[in-house]
Amino acid sequence: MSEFFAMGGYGFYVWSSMGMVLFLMLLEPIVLKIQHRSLLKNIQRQKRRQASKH
Amino acid sequence: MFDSFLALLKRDLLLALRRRSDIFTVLFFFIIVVSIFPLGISFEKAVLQKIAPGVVWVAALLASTLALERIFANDYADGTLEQMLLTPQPLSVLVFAKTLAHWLLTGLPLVLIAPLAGLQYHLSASTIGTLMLVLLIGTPILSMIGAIGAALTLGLRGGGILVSLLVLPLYIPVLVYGSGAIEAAMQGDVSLQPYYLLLLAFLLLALVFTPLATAASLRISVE
Amino acid sequence: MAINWFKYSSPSSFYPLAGKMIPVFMTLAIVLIMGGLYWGFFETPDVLSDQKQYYRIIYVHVASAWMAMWLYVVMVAWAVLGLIFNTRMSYMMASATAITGAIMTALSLWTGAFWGQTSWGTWWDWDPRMTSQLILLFLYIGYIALQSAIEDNRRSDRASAVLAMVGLAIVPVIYYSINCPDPNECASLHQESSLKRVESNILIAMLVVTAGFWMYCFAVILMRVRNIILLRESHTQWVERLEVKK
Amino acid sequence: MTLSVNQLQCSRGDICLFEGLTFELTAGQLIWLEGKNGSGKTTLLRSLCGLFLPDAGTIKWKGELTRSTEDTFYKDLFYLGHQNALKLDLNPVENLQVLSRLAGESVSEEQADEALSRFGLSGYEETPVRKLSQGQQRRVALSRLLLSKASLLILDEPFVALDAAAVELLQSVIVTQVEQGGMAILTTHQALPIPEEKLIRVSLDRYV
Repeated sequence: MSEFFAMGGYGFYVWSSMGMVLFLMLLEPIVLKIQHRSLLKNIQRQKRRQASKH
Repeated sequence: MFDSFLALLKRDLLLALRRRSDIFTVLFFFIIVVSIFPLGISFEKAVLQKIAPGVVWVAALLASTLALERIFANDYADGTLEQMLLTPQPLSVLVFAKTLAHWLLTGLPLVLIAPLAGLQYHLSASTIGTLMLVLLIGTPILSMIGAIGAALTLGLRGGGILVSLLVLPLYIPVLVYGSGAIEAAMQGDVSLQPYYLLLLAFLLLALVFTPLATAASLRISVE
Repeated sequence: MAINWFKYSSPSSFYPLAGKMIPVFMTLAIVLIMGGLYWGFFETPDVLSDQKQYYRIIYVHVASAWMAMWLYVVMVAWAVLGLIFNTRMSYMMASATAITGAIMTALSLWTGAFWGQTSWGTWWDWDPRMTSQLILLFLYIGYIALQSAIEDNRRSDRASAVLAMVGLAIVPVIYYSINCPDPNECASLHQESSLKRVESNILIAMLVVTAGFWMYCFAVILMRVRNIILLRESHTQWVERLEVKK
Repeated sequence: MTLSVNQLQCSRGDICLFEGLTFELTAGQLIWLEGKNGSGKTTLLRSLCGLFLPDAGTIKWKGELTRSTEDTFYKDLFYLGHQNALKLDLNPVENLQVLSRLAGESVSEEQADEALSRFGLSGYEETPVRKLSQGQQRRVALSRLLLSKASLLILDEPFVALDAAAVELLQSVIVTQVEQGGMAILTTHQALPIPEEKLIRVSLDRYV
């Protein structure tokens, strides 16, 4: 298994490229999910505030 | 249609004469940028000749983006731009008049002052001639493409920096072939004809398409 | 049956549809990328002509580079649709695409730098393809900067649509000027693309990974467009009826 | 010669200002546009001029869509918004000549002097507009009205920052325009001395 990670001595280069790809392709959906949830929460809070106003 | 084109052109030139300092700010900016490079790099003749084409063109690019905001900003602020949109003449003709006036006030002076930069960088007389001719063809393209950016960022705070962010990538072909032409001229044995043909092709394309894009951008921004 | 495209052009009907499509695209993306990488790492020879093990970077490098270019064209397509039909949905799709396109360009530059270090020994040499990716990144940044500088959605949509179209019109000229800076002895414009001389297994892996990237981009863009819809339509009734769970 | 507006809908940002707005204006009539602040009066006037793209609805001038026949529509249109559309570095005569040249008409210096003097600006023809007061600048902008051959006037709050004499004069100009078969649409809080049958009141408050 370890020679797999060594990647013929170029492990650092291969895994930092793959790593960045993995990192960004996980980060983007997570950030969007968080944004989505906070937007919905704002809308609910706005709805409650309007409901209480009437 | 032609007389309103002339009227607008004359009006802009008249306005510029009444506020003469505006013309010189761009000119001095160009000269200063060209002059500080040797201080940063080196004074040797060989080095200066090597970097001259790139430096002069980058300075022309920066000077042009610096002055772009001025094309429509004043008219937008005092409401004359709206009246220009409401004229029977096609808007692209009036936009071309304004861009031409802007080029006469910022692009052309660069061409006239280029020999000064040429001497600073020990360029030969023929190279300076090529430099002026290439700048003469290139700077109108910068003004025309830049006018699109100016129209898009009309009335935005921090619009000046934003314009250069938008248009500098679009200037790259002019930069590549503009400085390439001067390098070729310095080598002497290389024919300059392909460079001139390419730059003139860009000029014609810009003449045909940019006024339409600028007019559309103005209608969007003035809304 | 004539698909009524305009039925989905209204945000309220597109929002739930996008919600259902995101998990589908995301799982497809994961399956394709994992499958492609597995194939690329284990079913291929250790050495590709002179390049040793590190050639495996090209799977993600080529995939992200293609996505970067394709997403710009997709973005301009949405922008043009928006200008023609004046449908808000198209503009939202365009601005949702921009950020993913910028990320893909950054990825292709990052992986390209590592690829360059292994095969040419420098992190960055002004190779025409890498330079065009860099300029593509500047175009994306210009688009995003203009979008965020204008508060009024109407104007920012249409202004950035015009900018994207002007950008697309000038991109081929930029590409030409970088590939052939000296027109006297202009290098053959179409350097033989790396596809032809590549061994079939590697080619399969690369295409599968690219397909995976396509699915990933769809999923992420749809997620972002749902956020934009919520942001812009927060005052409408149908948004208020949404429960928090979905 | 009619201006017909049909089911017009405009929105600013994502908020709908008005929808389903329909009215018609024929020769010799004046529309008094009312509505509280922010109800979209200026937006309506600007969309009539073609400066603002409405979401839906059609605007027709002499039976033609204004969007497609801009060159003929703009020959007959005179629009004055909140801004005076004057260059501060030019003097009033130069301003008037440039603006009329842009509108496709040419105005001699005498005509410009005469229009300026009717608006009480004789003696200021050569001073740069920058040196004039706010009220005087407004009167220079309004003096364009006398020089324009437009049959449709669209004025946004024309009486703002005017003294009694100027208001008086502007009212008479508008009245003569309407009587000579022209048309006008304006927003104002001033009473207008227009006979009832020539006056159409359009209020934006009930269109939301």
